Amino acid sequence: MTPDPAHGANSIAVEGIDAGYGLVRVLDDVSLNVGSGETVALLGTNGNGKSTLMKCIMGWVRPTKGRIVAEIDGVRHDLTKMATTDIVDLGIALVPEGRRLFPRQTVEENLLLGASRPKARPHIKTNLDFCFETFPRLAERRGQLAGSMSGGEQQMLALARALMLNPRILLVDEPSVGLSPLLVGRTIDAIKTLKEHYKLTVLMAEQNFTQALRIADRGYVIVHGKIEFEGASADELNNNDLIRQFYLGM
Amino acid sequence: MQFDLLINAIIAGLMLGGFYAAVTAGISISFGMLDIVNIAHPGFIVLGSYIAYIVNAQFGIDPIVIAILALPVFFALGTGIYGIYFHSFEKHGQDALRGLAFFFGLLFVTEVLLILVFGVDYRTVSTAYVGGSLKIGVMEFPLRMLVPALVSFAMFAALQLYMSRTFIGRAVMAVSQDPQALELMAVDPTRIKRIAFSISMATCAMAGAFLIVIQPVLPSSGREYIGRVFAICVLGGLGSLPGTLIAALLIGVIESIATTFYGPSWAPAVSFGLLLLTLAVRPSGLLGR
Amino acid sequence: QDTVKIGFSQSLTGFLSPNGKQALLGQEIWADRVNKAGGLLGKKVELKYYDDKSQGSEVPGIYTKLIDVDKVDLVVSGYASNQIAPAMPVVMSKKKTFISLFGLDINDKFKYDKYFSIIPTGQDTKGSFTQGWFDVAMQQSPKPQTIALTFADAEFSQNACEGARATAKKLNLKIVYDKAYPPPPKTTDFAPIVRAIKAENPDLVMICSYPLDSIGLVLAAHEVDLKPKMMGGAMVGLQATPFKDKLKGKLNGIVNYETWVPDKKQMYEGAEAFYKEYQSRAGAAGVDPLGYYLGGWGYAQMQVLEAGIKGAKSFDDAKIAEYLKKATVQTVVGPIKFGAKGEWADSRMMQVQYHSLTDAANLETWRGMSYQTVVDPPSLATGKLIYPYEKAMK
Amino acid sequence: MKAPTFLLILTAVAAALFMAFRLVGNDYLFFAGYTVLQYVVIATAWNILGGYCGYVNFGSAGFFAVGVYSTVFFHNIGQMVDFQLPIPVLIVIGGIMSGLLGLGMGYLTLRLRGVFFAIATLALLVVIETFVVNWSFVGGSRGAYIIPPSEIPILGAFIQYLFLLMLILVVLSLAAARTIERSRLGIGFATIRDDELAAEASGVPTLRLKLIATVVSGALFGMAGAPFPYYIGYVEPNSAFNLAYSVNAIAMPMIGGTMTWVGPMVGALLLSTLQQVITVTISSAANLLITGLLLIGFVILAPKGLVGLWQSLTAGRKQP
Amino acid sequence: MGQPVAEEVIGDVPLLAIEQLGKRFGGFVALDTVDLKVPQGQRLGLIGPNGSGKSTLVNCISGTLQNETGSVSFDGQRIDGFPAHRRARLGLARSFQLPRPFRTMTVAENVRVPLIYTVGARAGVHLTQSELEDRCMEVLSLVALQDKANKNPFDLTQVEMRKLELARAMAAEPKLLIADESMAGLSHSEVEDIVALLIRMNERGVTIIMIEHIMRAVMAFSQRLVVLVSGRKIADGAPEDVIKDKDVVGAYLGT
Ligand SMILES: Nc1ncnc2c1ncn2[C@@H]1O[C@H](COP(=O)(O)OP(=O)(O)OP(=O)(O)O)[C@@H](O)[C@H]1O
Ligand SMILES: Nc1ncnc2c1ncn2[C@@H]1O[C@H](COP(=O)(O)OP(=O)(O)OP(=O)(O)O)[C@@H](O)[C@H]1O
Ligand SMILES: CC(C)C[C@H](N)C(=O)O
Ligand SMILES: [Mg+2]
Ligand SMILES: [Mg+2]
Repeated sequence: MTPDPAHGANSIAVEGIDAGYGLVRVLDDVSLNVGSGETVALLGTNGNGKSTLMKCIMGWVRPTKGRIVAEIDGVRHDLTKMATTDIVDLGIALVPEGRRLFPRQTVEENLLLGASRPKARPHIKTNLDFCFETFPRLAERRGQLAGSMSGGEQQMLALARALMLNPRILLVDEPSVGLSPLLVGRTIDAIKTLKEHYKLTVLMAEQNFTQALRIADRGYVIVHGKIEFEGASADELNNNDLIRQFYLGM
Repeated sequence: MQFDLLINAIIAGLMLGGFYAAVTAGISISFGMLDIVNIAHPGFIVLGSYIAYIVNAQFGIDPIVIAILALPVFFALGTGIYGIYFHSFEKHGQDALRGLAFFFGLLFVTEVLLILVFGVDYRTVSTAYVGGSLKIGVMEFPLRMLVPALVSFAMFAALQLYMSRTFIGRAVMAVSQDPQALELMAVDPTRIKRIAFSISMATCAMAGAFLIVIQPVLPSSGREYIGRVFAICVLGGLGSLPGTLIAALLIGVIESIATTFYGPSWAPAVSFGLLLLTLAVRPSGLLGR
Repeated sequence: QDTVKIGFSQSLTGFLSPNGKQALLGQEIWADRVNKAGGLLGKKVELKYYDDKSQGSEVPGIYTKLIDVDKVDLVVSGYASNQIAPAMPVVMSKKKTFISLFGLDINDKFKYDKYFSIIPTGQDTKGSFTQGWFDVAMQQSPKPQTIALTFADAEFSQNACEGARATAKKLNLKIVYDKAYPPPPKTTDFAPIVRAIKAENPDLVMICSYPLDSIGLVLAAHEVDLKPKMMGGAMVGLQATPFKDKLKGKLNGIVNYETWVPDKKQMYEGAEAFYKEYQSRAGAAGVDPLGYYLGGWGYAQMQVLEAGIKGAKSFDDAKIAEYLKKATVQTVVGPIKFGAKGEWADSRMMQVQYHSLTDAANLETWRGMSYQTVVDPPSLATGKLIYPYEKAMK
Repeated sequence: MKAPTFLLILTAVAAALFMAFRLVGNDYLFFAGYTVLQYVVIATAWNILGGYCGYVNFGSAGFFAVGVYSTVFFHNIGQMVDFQLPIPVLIVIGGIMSGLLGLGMGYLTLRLRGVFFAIATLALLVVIETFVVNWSFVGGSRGAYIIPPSEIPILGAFIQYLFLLMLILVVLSLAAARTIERSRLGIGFATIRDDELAAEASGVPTLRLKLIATVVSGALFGMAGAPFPYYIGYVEPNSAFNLAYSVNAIAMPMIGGTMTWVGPMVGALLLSTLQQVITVTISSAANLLITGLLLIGFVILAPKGLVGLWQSLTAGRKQP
Repeated sequence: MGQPVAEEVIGDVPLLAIEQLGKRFGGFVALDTVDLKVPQGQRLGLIGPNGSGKSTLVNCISGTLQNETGSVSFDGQRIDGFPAHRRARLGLARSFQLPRPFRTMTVAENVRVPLIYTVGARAGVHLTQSELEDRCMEVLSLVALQDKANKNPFDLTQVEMRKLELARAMAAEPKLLIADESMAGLSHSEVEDIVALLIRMNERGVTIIMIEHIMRAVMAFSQRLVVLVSGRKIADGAPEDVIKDKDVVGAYLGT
């Protein structure tokens, strides 16, 4: 079952933003873009600003400079001043850092909450079926409280919940956090499956660059709030010295 | 004979519990689901009683019908109060203690307004079912208790359906756990809280009507319910309507049995002792998640 | 100075306020009348009162303020026991004459020689609330054998029940149920209590209750079909018009204490005029429309003070007290003569039975005697008891 | 200022106050003053647990009442053996009783956080009240008469004696609150209010400190309650377990400010004086209305209480 | 790089000995029979993927959480079951991964808490007010926060907040200091400062366990490296060897 096909391009462009918390500036003139149908990796170790960038796109953190533009089904929207709920309503979904599930709600309730977006409501059944098909574990545990599930299961749930929104663009913030190496691989694979099924545009923040690059078309490396490197392909990133330096401390 | 007594004690307890449940329903939403310590809730229940009284006295309409007609009024009142609460407290980060003081103040103000408008006398309503009672075998159902209890059960069923089957309802249950994450579901958490708080206030119209059907009401009647209402809510488990209902029925039945067989004097200690015990053993309450 | 100030606290808010405000209206009507007639010993009367919020803890401060700051010349009490007792130490230390309103047996502990009690309980304060009730009950046949006692956990009802218990024992009635209950809103549903009583199948049911529980118990008795041979006793609240209006036909058969009724025999001097005025002002004051329970008594309380002043020809507390100890004062609720401890020399507590009420009952009904018979004391009786209870229920 | 100096100054102020009151020579001042002072002690007591440690006690009236009823109990015993303990001794006993209750409550409920703790204290209040209502030795629901002597040697009117005792209690409790606040104990309390986990990791024995707080706070409540039977002359559960104590105990520190010993005192002086004044000027529901509006107004407009308002006014505008 | 110290080399009683430690959350096994002995004076690096149980291990050692199985011994004494504050007094200090300052206190007061309740509570120690002040400023200057002594924690930047977190742990004059990701978000030079600081403390005899994702810092600091994956210890030894370990590369660095 394929949900309704994308009617036009879905892309995001971040144009020279500065952002931070209080007096602390975290992002410094960051620009990046994610083309329609692409999977782009945003690489960087802890605290370099990946999540902050995600929050800027979602309207949780307001950039002090620059702007963020998204194209949804071929229509351009300036996200810079929009409310988070409106951004989500356009069809941009975020799987946030720390998953942010509703721990005292069941798996199914969490999923249905994902479908709160008005445009997703007509597709609840097909989306739910697809989620359960892709993550059979969730089907087994649909009545369990989300907070009592293991990290891997929670990550699946977070992904599935985002898909219940029926998004055009999916942002994923560190899907590998808290997962065993095996699960990391599986989760990354799942993102790929979902992307293909829903014809999504994906921006994925990751520390685990080896895993990330398995599915990324290309990527950016962010260091201390600056885009230090832009790799036009996974290979280009794989063989970069800068990355070896940051990741392995050599 | 003893058996009759027991059966009827349980029935009376269930009906009493139904009433307690109605009184607690709103708290279960505002305090249990939204983390808003609305200590003024019983005060608004009394306001509901007075509205039932005044309309009943003027037009002779049944108090419960009046309550249903008054639902939008209380809903709107809730929207207004939440607006003040939100702008004064919630927006600047949670401060439960100050919110508590705010609602304390509100409780007094409501009480005084009732005194100023209606005077200090006891108020009552007249309805067909006060005094009558339904008998099935040895079982007796005083209509004065039965009607409120049944309407209360219906109200709970409706609330529970709303909370579990609608998008807004589900969001209400989740909002206190992570309001920001709700935004990621395209849901405005403030709007959800406003709606939920307004619903919780709307229950005051119903509970108020029940209260005045069951007994005469004074402007200060609400105060005495504060303890019981929060006790039931916590006993049932925060945020769980079924839990609240069960706890209310449990307290009702325990009080009724204690009253029938051991003398009523100790009934309050029994129910609040039970609460203390529950908190010591299972701090999340009976059906707490 | 050409005014005389009379000070008191009154429950104008809180749970006692329905009665407190009613008494206040009586007191104010008295002051107006006196002033219209030129005042007391040539001085205009000024009432100085504060709201005690039905809380005893406010009372000591209020009376010291009245005496020390407002320099009132005389004090009287507000309504009722719980506000009278806390005033006593202050009043005693200032050596003021104190005329109290509806306090039950207060001076038993204080033994104050300038205390005068306005409540028709007589010397046996606790017993007289229910003595007449037992008297009529024991005259009936078949003679009752067993009794159930139920009472609110509160000072008045405990005391009244203590009196009833003693009387019951004296009469060799078997006590089959004897339990207190916490007054509302701590108790919401009275059916379990009534059912437990019914299970004991008593001949008599003696209830010592406060307004809310009175209502709750009467309704529950009907719902549960409790039909002893006689029921009632010391139920506070049934005397108030709003409650009568609430219960209507469900009052039928109940025998309960009463302090004044608009019977010909009790139309004492000034009564008619007073109640007329009271009733014309009740609406504006937002109190009981008839004022039979406390309006008249608040007025009478002040009449006693008035008599004291006039009798002593002075505003001096000691002289007033001296005079009141000996005098018989005529009031709108009848002649009052004080005995030991400042209580009445003789009880004039009545027992009244309600009957023939239908849902059509309204203010006009309550205004008269058609629905109630004074069954005790014999001197005030207006008819015979309908016995057993069930016969009067229709 | 060192603690002894502070105590000295406070005592001097108290003594001056007392003498000034005597000069005016009107008993009402003492009656009204007693109530105000009683609330200063109550607000201070609440603040030790609520303001310093962040544990909200809803059941203040219960602790107060235990002090009240401990006096009634010993008074009644005294009636039997014909020997009355002097009131200062009764105050100490009341303090011990309520302190013990605090200890018990602490053990039972201190593992509960936030609102659960608050609800538990409320439940405890009801349980104690039911117990008292059913305990006929202390009068049960019917109440007990404690007839105070009207005169006392040297001082004259008995109320002056009660006032003086309460004044001493105020001095002691303020000194205690201030000492705690500035001592290592106070720092420990503050860490509990801020972050219990971090406090433990920094070596703060949180459970023990919380127990100390419940005991000290409870004892002060009890001491405030112990002379009450002599003040009112007739005690019944409704006046001893009055909701007003629980409400004012929270409202006064909230209005004054919960972070320092000054806040509860200022809040109590202000609110309680206002309540006294209103009672004797506008004899109506206005009292409640004003308490209510003040509470609402203050929590909205002066979130840190009067003390906080004062501090931010004197400190000038901080940088954004 | 310091010389590798393998466990077998240790003769004396280790300062910290963890045996068969287990901890679950509901059904989720966060720590699965972990063994670890840390000799006096060692600088130990602890790494592992997110969620591998590092913080949980710290919590179990410091008493913030109680372990369910196994034992924790410190300085020759079984300490599991001890409340956290007792462990702190024995000389076990930790910083929190997410800074948890005391919100209503100044920076200096924050540091004073462990001075009073840990150092001051040890037998035979009595700190006068001025000693307290001196030590407090001393600790603050170690992390270069002396100028912010009278600021509220909320006026600090994230980086300064982390330094405060570390200062508070150091103030307790611990025998063992556990620094849980104290450097996330710090700049290069700041990371170097902190590493140097930790090494200095170590030279004064403090045993240190450092949890870190920044490999540069880990390599510069550690004498020994332990890797935790899914609640299990998968490698333990000299840092150079450990990072070459196949399992480690696979699990942590990703392949
Ligand atoms: N709410 C906040 N307030 C203040 N500072 C913050 C806040 N959130 C993040 N920071 C700081 O901003 C910087 C960048 O954080 P961010 O979360 O964007 O990094 P990240 O690359 O996503 O790292 P991680 O791998 O830890 O998720 C860090 O120094 C962090 O401490
Ligand atoms: N209180 C808790 N309740 C339930 N699960 C918990 C709790 N604390 C930790 N966990 C879970 O235990 C696992 C280990 O967590 P821990 O914090 O120890 O990881 P970590 O190795 O420190 O990771 P990170 O590098 O992200 O700090 C995680 O899956 C976490 O979700
Ligand atoms: C009924 C009255 C005579 C007694 C009054 N209710 C009291 O509390 O004393
Ligand atoms: Mg991140
Ligand atoms: Mg960690």
